[in-house]
Amino acid sequence: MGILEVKNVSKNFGGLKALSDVNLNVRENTVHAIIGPNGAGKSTLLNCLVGKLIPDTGSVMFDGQSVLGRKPFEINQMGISRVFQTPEIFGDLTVMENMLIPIFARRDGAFRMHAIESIRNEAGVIEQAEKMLIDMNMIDKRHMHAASMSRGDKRRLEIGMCLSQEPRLLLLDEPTAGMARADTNNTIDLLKQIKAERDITIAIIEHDMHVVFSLADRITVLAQGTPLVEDEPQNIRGNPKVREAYLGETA
Amino acid sequence: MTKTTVTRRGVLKSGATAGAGLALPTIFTASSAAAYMNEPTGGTVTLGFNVPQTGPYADEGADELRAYELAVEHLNGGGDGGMMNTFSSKALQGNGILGKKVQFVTGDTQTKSDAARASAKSMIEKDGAIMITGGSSSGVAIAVQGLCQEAGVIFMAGLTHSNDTTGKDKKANGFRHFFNAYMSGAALAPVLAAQYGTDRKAYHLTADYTWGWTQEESIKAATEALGWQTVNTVKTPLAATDFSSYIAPVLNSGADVLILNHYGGNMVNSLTNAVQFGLRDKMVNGKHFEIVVPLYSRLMAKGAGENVKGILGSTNWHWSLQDDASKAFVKSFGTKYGFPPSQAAHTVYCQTLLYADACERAGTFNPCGVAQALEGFEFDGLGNGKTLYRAADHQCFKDVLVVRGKENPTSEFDLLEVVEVTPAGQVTYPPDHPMFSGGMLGTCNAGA
Amino acid sequence: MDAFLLQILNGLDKGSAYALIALGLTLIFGTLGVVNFAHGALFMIGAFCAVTLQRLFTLSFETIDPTRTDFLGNPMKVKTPYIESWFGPDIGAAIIDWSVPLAVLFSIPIMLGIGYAMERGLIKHFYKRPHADQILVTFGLAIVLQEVVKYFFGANPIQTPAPAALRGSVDLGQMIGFQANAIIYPIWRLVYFFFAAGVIAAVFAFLQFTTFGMVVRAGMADRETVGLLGINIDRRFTIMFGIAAAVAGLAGVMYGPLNPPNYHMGMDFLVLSFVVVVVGGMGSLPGAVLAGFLLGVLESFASTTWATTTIPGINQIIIYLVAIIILLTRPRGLMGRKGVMED
Amino acid sequence: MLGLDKKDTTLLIIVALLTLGAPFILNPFPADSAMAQFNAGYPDLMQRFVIFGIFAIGFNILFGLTGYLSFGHAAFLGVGSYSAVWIFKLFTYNVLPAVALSVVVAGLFSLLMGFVSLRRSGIYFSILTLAFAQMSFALAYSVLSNPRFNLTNGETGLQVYADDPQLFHSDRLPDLPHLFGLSMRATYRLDLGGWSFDFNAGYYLCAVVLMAVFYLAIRIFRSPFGMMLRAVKSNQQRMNYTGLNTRPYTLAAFVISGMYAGLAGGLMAAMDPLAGAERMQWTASGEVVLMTILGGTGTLIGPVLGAGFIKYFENIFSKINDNVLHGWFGFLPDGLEDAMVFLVHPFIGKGWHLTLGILFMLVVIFLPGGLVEGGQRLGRWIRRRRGGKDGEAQRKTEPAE
Repeated sequence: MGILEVKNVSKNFGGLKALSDVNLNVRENTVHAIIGPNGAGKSTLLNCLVGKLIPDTGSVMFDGQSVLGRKPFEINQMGISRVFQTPEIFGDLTVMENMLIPIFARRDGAFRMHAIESIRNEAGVIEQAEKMLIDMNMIDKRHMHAASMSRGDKRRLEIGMCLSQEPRLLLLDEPTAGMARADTNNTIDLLKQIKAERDITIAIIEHDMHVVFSLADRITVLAQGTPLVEDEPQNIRGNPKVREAYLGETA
Repeated sequence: MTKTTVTRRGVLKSGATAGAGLALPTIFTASSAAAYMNEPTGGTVTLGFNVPQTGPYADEGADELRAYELAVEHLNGGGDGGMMNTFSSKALQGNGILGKKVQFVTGDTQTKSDAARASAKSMIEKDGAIMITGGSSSGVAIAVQGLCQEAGVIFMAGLTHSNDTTGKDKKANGFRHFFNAYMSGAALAPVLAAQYGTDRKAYHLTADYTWGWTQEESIKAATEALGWQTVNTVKTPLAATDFSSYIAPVLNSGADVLILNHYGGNMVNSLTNAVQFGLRDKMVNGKHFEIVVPLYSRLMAKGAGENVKGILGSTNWHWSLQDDASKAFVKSFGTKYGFPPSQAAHTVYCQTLLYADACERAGTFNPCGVAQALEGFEFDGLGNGKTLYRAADHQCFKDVLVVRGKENPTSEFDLLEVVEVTPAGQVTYPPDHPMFSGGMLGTCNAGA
Repeated sequence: MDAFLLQILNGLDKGSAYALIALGLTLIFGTLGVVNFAHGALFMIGAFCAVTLQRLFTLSFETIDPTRTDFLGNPMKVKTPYIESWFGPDIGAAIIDWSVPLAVLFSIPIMLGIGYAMERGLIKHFYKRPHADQILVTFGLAIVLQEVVKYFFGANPIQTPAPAALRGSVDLGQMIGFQANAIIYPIWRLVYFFFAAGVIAAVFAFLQFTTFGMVVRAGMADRETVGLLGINIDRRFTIMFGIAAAVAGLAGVMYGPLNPPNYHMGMDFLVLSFVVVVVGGMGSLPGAVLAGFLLGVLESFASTTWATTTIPGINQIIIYLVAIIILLTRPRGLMGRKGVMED
Repeated sequence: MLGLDKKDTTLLIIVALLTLGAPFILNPFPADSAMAQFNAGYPDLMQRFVIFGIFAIGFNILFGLTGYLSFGHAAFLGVGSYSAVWIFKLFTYNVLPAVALSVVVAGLFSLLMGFVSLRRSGIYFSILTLAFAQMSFALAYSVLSNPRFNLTNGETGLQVYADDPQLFHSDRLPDLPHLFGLSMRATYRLDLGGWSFDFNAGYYLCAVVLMAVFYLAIRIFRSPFGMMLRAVKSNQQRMNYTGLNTRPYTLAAFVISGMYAGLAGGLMAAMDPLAGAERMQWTASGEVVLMTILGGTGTLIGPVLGAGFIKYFENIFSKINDNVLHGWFGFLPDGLEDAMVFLVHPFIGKGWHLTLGILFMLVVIFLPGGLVEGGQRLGRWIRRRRGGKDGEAQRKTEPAE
């Protein structure tokens, strides 16, 4: 049994088939990469997992429960956190506040009217946030405005925010897109460290093969909205179907 | 609630008003020695002129202010004295009021009741105004009248035509010189019957708020009493700027008269639209189609331009009147400002003089004394013939003018011609007339 | 049936004014991303272009006519417009009579100039500022503009009549077989409708068929990309602002004979024009036109006796009711694009 | 103190001192001097400062924190006023139940309006609120004042008549809004030399309420809830993907600000028992938007400053007429006097709108953060000058070492 099971999912936009009959099985405590050329349907699939889109057919089960028809915040509360291609953080807030919000969300649920209590009195939450900032190696930036940080720092902050919720499944949408080599390597190291230290399942969409092969336990290759193969990294490298899909070679 | 309890409450209430002043040294107490609100102590007395200076009625407000300044000048002995020379009461000396030089402060009502009350309060609380006057709408007049009653100063209403001002919202401290919707109807109806016959079908367009409704009720009752039928009454939103969709169905309704119960910008636009739609060129039921505007004002008629030609309506006063008082007023206003005064200017000028005169006759500025002097006061020589300030409801009764848009104006001010001066007797009604029922005058409040 | 047609006509006529104002408003929003609360004031200034021209034409010299007296009993000063003494009374009177149509020509350069000055002098500095700041500064400007107009022209409405030849009404009903008096419609309202249709068509044609328009449309879709191509999009947008101002101004010039202009007519239209733009969809030109006519027609129908007796007060709230219903059922208005003005 | 950090406590103390000392602060000029025209320390205007301050503080909780720009908040103010006057009419002139009902009714009304409007964001939300408010205004002005079902008394405004039941009223009580017998109009005037100061019961009630709701606003700003609201403004997408439901947060903010508006409306009626429909018009909603932006959106003190600024102009500048001007410039030679009056004339009295419009533009062009930013800049400038001197002093001492 996988923690995330996608069965026969299809999604059409008007006449365009974005996904057809996709099956995917992400096993617990693994890193599962989804790769594929542009327009293969990777982002559509991801959006179907987090509630941004609803598939036309098929089912998406997380830990035995269907996520379909649930709103993004409900799916997050089930234990799925998402990291975006361009870091989505609270730019107008400080780094510390950015970190506090997911912890409050984890503790208090989707909504709580704690309008009178002062944040200063929430010692436990502050402690957790500080610990995560230390883990992310950005405790010295705690008073900075999040928007004024570098892209690498923003990415790290976003990952930290997601981790602070102790999700069971972390979804990463091209986490190194547009990054310099050094930043990419830092991110890979960070993810490796996370994988090593935590009980967490990671699903990652990625273009950069270097990233994929340094992290993934299993890989699904998507092309034209359908999964071509799902296998271990070493088997994917030589697979002719994958080469064809990526390079357009005829068989 | 039974009727008797209501009355009892009313009695209790007036008692309470008097009692409150004694029990608590409260309402605006300036110094405990003062006998009444804002008692003038120095050599001057301050009047508060509260007129619209911004918003759509700003031009009327400006004309009111001109008249107020003229009145103050005359009271203080300046200028040619204007209507002080023709006024039947000779109490005024030209040395201010009760020997105190008249000063004034001004405020902006913005034609909003909140803003009007705010500026009236500021004149009472900050500037020590002993009397408030002015305004260009009934909503404002009623709101400020209520305030003056509470505060204990005299209110001389400016332009307010709604029956309610001296009907269900009448107050002991408030007096109205202007005529009202009932009087418009009573004055107009006979003229309409004479001009257009008694077999007419009327279609009403009415501004959808308190004044519009009372105007419609009054003119409808007056015309129906003379045999007219009312085909339809349609309410138009106050905020409407274009009346085409209300005017368009009129021709097909079988009506042969259109009555526009509109004022200000509404009147200008609805009349313009009605003329545009060619209503005045049509024959319906074998009769020439006519339009009536019950309440006219020359300033607004100017906005409607050519469209007013031949259209009947009523007005409080017009500068072309040939009595000595009107001529004196037009002369002194015209000499000072270069154009003839509007009915708004005339009204507020009269009120300032009447207030001053009442103070002189009462020998005090105490609002209760002044009110007493004004109640039942009969006079002449202020441009409307013999005039009475009725004690029962503080409404002024005088001749009402029925006017018609002039076909061949000789100047830009010469827009209306007087068709008939309806004598006061014909527009007088009993104080308990159903259109004015409800509400109580209460007792006068001197504030301190 | 005839009542129905009559209200359709009324609706289209009201809609013409709404559509013209909303068109300019959404043009400014779509190109510059600026929420312009001074747009109503531009409409008002347009109307006062006609008033000004009328005043210029009637500039007069005074002669004293001792045979008549004025209201104070002094000898009457008779005013003769210069224009009548230059061109003779007939031609002079004709020119004055036709001052509103002539004002259309007079107003175009003025409105373009005002628009250009406004954009360069003020709006330009607010592209990157929050919408709230744009609202405040343009609202401030609107107040200043209307107060300046009030200072010179007063608060009362001023008649700007249509030329005598276009002043009356025609019996449209009789032309298509109804009985007499069934559908009477003022000529100038028909003129206004066709004029509006012409202006709208011209704006669309300009955007559709000229290179300039093509670049602007591309810029509306994606400003950065067009900027990357090395095209000076800013300058073009400035010109678009001028055009939007001119469209609002033209709507105002021609509106004068329908309802006499006053200094606050812009504010009266402001809320309504924003409702029209939003119902049409922010940044959508066809949407603005469609919504303008739609709301005009609905407003006309809501004011019929039948409607007001069915639902009392419907004529007061119809516009807002429609706006609420449309926004709740169609999140981005009738023809709005995703992601515009949602932050 | 009171669960606030040092900075917030200082702010609260400053606000308390300003409001309590307002009768002195706002009347800096002797009563019969020419400058007395600029005195604002009379009861009505002081009440207005504070009431609109409350309104703007509440509006800022919605707009400043969540970024949702409502053009309909005047409707809640109006509803609050109507509720209060109905209490006066039916039960008692005591202001406590009246104001309490205002808050409750405005809260319910804003819950309804917010529930629908918050389904959209951005300008679509603004237009929805505007549409609701304009509908409320139209209904209050005419439809709901028809003789058969008169809820609002239309143009004239809802007021207390002598034949209203007033079940719990008694002879001993003042015939005006009061707090357990203390009339809201009760004023004590202190004459000190040429100066005179008014201490008004109604004003001090409003001032106490202002301090309470200002304190509440600080608490909200510093709470996790306040942080969530700022997060909504910053990035709704991230909120959703962090497991937070933004709708209840924005709705709560909307209702809180609606209740603040209702409170302001109730107090307004308590100071002056009349409720007019034009309080609900969109221009009134626009006014609170302007107050907030002018003062400084998202700052605690800004909205109060903005409210004071606009109300001061409305009430003081509109009352300056040519007569007053001649008084001021009377010391000049005649020609010059007339010239000065001529120059200033367009901006005062009936021209106060013009002045206000120009000031809006100037503030927003040069002080994007509103008056608060102006204050901060001034503060920095002073500090820099002082710091500069210190620096100079240091440099001077250095060579000596």
